[in-house]
Amino acid sequence: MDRSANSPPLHEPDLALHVEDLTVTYGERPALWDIDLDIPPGVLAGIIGPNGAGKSTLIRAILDLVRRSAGHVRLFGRPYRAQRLRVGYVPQRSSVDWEFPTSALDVVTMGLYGELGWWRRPGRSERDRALRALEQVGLEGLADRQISELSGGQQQRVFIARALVQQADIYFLDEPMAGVDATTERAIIDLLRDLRDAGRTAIVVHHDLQTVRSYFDWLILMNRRVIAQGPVERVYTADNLRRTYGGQVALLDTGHDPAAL
Amino acid sequence: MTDLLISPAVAIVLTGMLVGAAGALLGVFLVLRGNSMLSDAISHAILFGIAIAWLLTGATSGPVQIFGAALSGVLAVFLIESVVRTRRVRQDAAIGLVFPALFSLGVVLLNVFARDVHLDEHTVLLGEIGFVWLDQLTIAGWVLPRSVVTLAVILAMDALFITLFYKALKLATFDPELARTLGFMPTLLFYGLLSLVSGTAVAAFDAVGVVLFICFVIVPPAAAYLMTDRLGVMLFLAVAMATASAPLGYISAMALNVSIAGMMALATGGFLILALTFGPRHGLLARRARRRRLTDQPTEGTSSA
Amino acid sequence: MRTRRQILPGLLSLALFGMGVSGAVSDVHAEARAPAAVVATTGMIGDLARRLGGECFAVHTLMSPGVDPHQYRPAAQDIRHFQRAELVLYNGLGLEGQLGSVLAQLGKLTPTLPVAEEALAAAESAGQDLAITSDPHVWMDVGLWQGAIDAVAKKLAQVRPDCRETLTERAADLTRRFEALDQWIGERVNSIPESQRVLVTAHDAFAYYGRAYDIEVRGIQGISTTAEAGVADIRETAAVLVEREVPAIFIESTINPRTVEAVRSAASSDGHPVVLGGTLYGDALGEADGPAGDYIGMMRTNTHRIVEALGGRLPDDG
Amino acid sequence: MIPLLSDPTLQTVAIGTALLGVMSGVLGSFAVLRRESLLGDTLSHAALPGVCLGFMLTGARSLTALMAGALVTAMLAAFAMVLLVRYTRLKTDAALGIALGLFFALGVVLLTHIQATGNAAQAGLDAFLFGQAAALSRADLLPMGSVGLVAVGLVVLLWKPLKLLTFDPEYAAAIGLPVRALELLITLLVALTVVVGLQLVGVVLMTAMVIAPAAAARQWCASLHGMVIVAALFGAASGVLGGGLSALTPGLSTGPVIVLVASVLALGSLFFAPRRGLVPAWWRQGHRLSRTSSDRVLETVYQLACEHGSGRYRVEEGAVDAYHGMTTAAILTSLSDRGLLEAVEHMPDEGRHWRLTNAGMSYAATRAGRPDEVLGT
Repeated sequence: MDRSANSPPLHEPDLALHVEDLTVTYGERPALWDIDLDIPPGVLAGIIGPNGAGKSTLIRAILDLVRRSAGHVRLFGRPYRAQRLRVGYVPQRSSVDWEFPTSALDVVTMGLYGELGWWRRPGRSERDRALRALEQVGLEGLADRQISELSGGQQQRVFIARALVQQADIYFLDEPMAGVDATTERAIIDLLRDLRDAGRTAIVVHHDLQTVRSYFDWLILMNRRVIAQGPVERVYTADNLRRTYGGQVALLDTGHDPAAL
Repeated sequence: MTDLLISPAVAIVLTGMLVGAAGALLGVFLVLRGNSMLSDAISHAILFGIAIAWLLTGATSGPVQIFGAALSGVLAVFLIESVVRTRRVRQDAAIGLVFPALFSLGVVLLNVFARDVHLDEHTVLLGEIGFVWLDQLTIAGWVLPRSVVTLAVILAMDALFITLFYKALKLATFDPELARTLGFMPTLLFYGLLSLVSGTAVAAFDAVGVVLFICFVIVPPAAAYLMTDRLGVMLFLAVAMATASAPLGYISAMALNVSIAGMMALATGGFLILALTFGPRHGLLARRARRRRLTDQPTEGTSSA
Repeated sequence: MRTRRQILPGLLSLALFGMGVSGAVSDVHAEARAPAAVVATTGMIGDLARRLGGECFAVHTLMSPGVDPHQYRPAAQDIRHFQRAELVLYNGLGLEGQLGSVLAQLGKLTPTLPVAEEALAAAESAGQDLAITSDPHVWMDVGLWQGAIDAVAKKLAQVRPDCRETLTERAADLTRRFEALDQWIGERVNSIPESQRVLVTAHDAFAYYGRAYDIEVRGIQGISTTAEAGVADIRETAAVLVEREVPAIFIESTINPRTVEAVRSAASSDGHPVVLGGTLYGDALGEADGPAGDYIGMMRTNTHRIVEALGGRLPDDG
Repeated sequence: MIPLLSDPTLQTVAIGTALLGVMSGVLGSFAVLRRESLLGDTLSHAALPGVCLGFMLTGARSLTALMAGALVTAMLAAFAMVLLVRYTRLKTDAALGIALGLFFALGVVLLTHIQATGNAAQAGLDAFLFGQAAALSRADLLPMGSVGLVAVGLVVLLWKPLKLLTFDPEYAAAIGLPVRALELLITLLVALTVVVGLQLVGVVLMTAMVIAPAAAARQWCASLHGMVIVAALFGAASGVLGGGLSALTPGLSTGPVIVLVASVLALGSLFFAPRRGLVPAWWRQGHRLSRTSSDRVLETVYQLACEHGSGRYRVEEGAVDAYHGMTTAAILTSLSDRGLLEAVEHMPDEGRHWRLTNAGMSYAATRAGRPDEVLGT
């Protein structure tokens, strides 16, 4: 939470997210290679690609959860460290132990811990903001429910409420629609559309190709490198899909991939 | 016996309650993080610290040995974490690799260098709650058992750490990745917690021995985990059960004329069995009652994940 | 939400405080003439105190027969004995581990006496050169242990001045019997042929015995029983047995006999049959009613078994 | 001095610990893969009350009574652990800790009860838990061998169900395998191994023998049967090597030396196992470095420039490293010495950047068979 005034100079400030030459390696092979992304503010963007394409790795690299081998990331012109409070993160539902002794409202309040810093305790105003976020996702009735008693869809909406409570400007969601019932999926996409209409930016790792065209207005097709990015109607083409999902993608046109010994 | 401020019985029970409170307080986070077996690992790594401390300073007991023992606990945790970080071995296997190696290294070092010196865990750590009242020290005119003083300080430190970092600990235990994105440092917190566990462990070994400490760190938190869904209440219940086990253990030990520490540990087991059967939501009876209710009205069932 | 179960333990602990405190207070005003309570850690010290104190003292020994001092864990009632004790006699020199150093501090509140250290101090003041000083098994040398008689008698007299005469009388009598025992052991061990006068046991408890009665002593593993023997220790000890043609090897009452058995089979399989010379009492007395029930009995039984197994002569008066 | 190899003590110890190594390697593999590696630790501690009960019932220190008692309470502890995991939300580590702590506490209570009753035959009762590997006798080999045969035999007999159970318990249950019975069988066999091994090598060694060989084997093999065989070999090797080492100089207690050998084997495998080892990875990098010519690296920079449509495109060193799977700093500097590349700053990146010089561009273009194409500056 370093709000240091002397943060580095602005770089592409008009873009919600600017990624340049981003490379991340796991062991001996690059998981992400030479990623360049420019996402304008106020769009609902989807990231699609086959398993192992590095979709989650891309988000976690942007949020400094994974070490970058090369390249840099700018959110509204500043590195992530300086924009922490303007970024909402919704991890995969399977990344936590839902038997942890806490209530739905408590989990949502955790979204404000960044703002509160190390020492300050969440008070009345934080509780109200958390309750309002729960209302936004339609779960105000389950505020005191132990999280292990929530259904998969309800748990996912609690995670989203936890990001919403921050009133961030840009949201990263890692497969929010995975394993949720149809009603929850529709509720989530309505929420994301409201965010976009309010000028916020949402970047969603998605896997279900049928719903891509109707859900997103901006799209990134990737398979360890970016195949195509831009408005959905321009990039969501059979050729791009074939190049994205057509098996191993050569990192460079030199024809061979030396790292794959 | 001359004019002791606290009678031996009270000194023993008080020491048990202090160890119980400190152990259970930290134990809640260890159990929730799935690290409860670290308490056993630390207890075995101690011998390595004792051997090294003796080799360096020649002391067979005293503060330098206590410090060496606490340091070896932290060393064990660090080695376990580094083995886990290679992502080639899971944490439970890493624990089982590191502490036997450290213990064996300690035994070999003692055997080779300290063959004729009387040095093992017993010479460094008293480890018998029955004798804590023998070891007195005077502070501002008050004659107090040394273990009560050290453990009170340790409990205060543990409690301060927990209350100060309550929010960060809760988030870092529940969702470490989100904690990192919000600017907290989960790994640093984790090492802070485990250094305290290591220090508490050594003080507890000196006062009550290994067995009671491991039971206090794991059993009351586990029992509390079965009785509540709120972290705050879980902490309170764990500490309450741990501190209650001390007097219960003392009374039953006196009645049966057996090890006091042993009975205190079994008392925590008693609370666990109570929690298992009568726990409000997760106890067996409650679970069976809920299942019966479900079969009566099949339509309105809450789907608990 | 404090459920009913939480209130219950709270009440219990309050009740305990009352009982614990009152328990200690009532004992102090016990009738002076009743035997003074004395606590002794090891059986050997308990026997010494009992023989000196007679009816003036009620002696409680913590470590019952067969209990290894290094592995001793007190039961609850032992604590009560400690509380009531007007004198605590312990061995010292690390035999009781950290408890020993704690008892040393107890001296401020209750009279305590490190008997082994007193025995060594007495010997030093009498001009004896003490080769071994860090080994706690001082009772293995009757001559040295005898040195502690006067120190213990004096300490007991401080607690019960009215028993002073019987104490000095019994001290003198015991000293004579120890001298006779010391002499008897010396002669008997001396009758073992020089070459095979080697006493092999599980751990180094018999160093003083070896020095006092001129018999070579070898322990398979170090002083503290938690140390573990290595294959080299086994082989090397077996080699000594074969080389010196030592006929027997001995098990100790408080130690797991496996290592001794391993040495015996190693030596036998190497062409030199070695026999198990029976159980010796190193760190604890034997059964109360058995031959090694008291200190003198223990030393006689040990010597009897050593001399017989190693080929010495045992006149019928033994 | 009796020549080392034909020395009966060493032979007995080597055979005994090798047998134990095989058993704990085989069963340890299942324990490690089922994330119950610390089962050995828990069952070793849980044996103490059984030892005491065995002694109290028979009044004497007969080996069979003590071992039977140890097996019973070890199994009870394992059973309690399985129940805790299945019927409550406690996870395996907490269940293991509870079983370990409470059963050991019961053991201490019983021990002090026996001590208080002053029965002289109790000598060295809890030394039963701190075995002496060096004190293995020929008489121990037969029972160990037979128990080992039974345990390993059962594992071989039930290989496929056990394999399925370890990798995918849900599917195993789905196709009707008696999952609960199999789980208990595995735990029983581990308990049997622990109890047999316990009084020979002690608590800590048993914990290590269940984990180290299996963890080491895991780094060498992908298949379960490969892992089990290698684990058995590692277990046996630790026993023989440990015994041998401790025979060299006095004072080296055999049990701990065996643990240290097993731990070194595990640590060594972590670093040197061909597929997953860390050192072979570095070696592959080195090998790649020697085979990768500087021209290849220049070509990478050139291609990246083409992709980004400008000859002046600044490539970050980290990207080149990532592409070639090794550190290319040396090659890049040699290329800049030859005037083909130049080091440049590229704010706001932190890493060093390189750019083609004109000479470098034409050299790379000709090599790429497109001599005339000169990229825009």
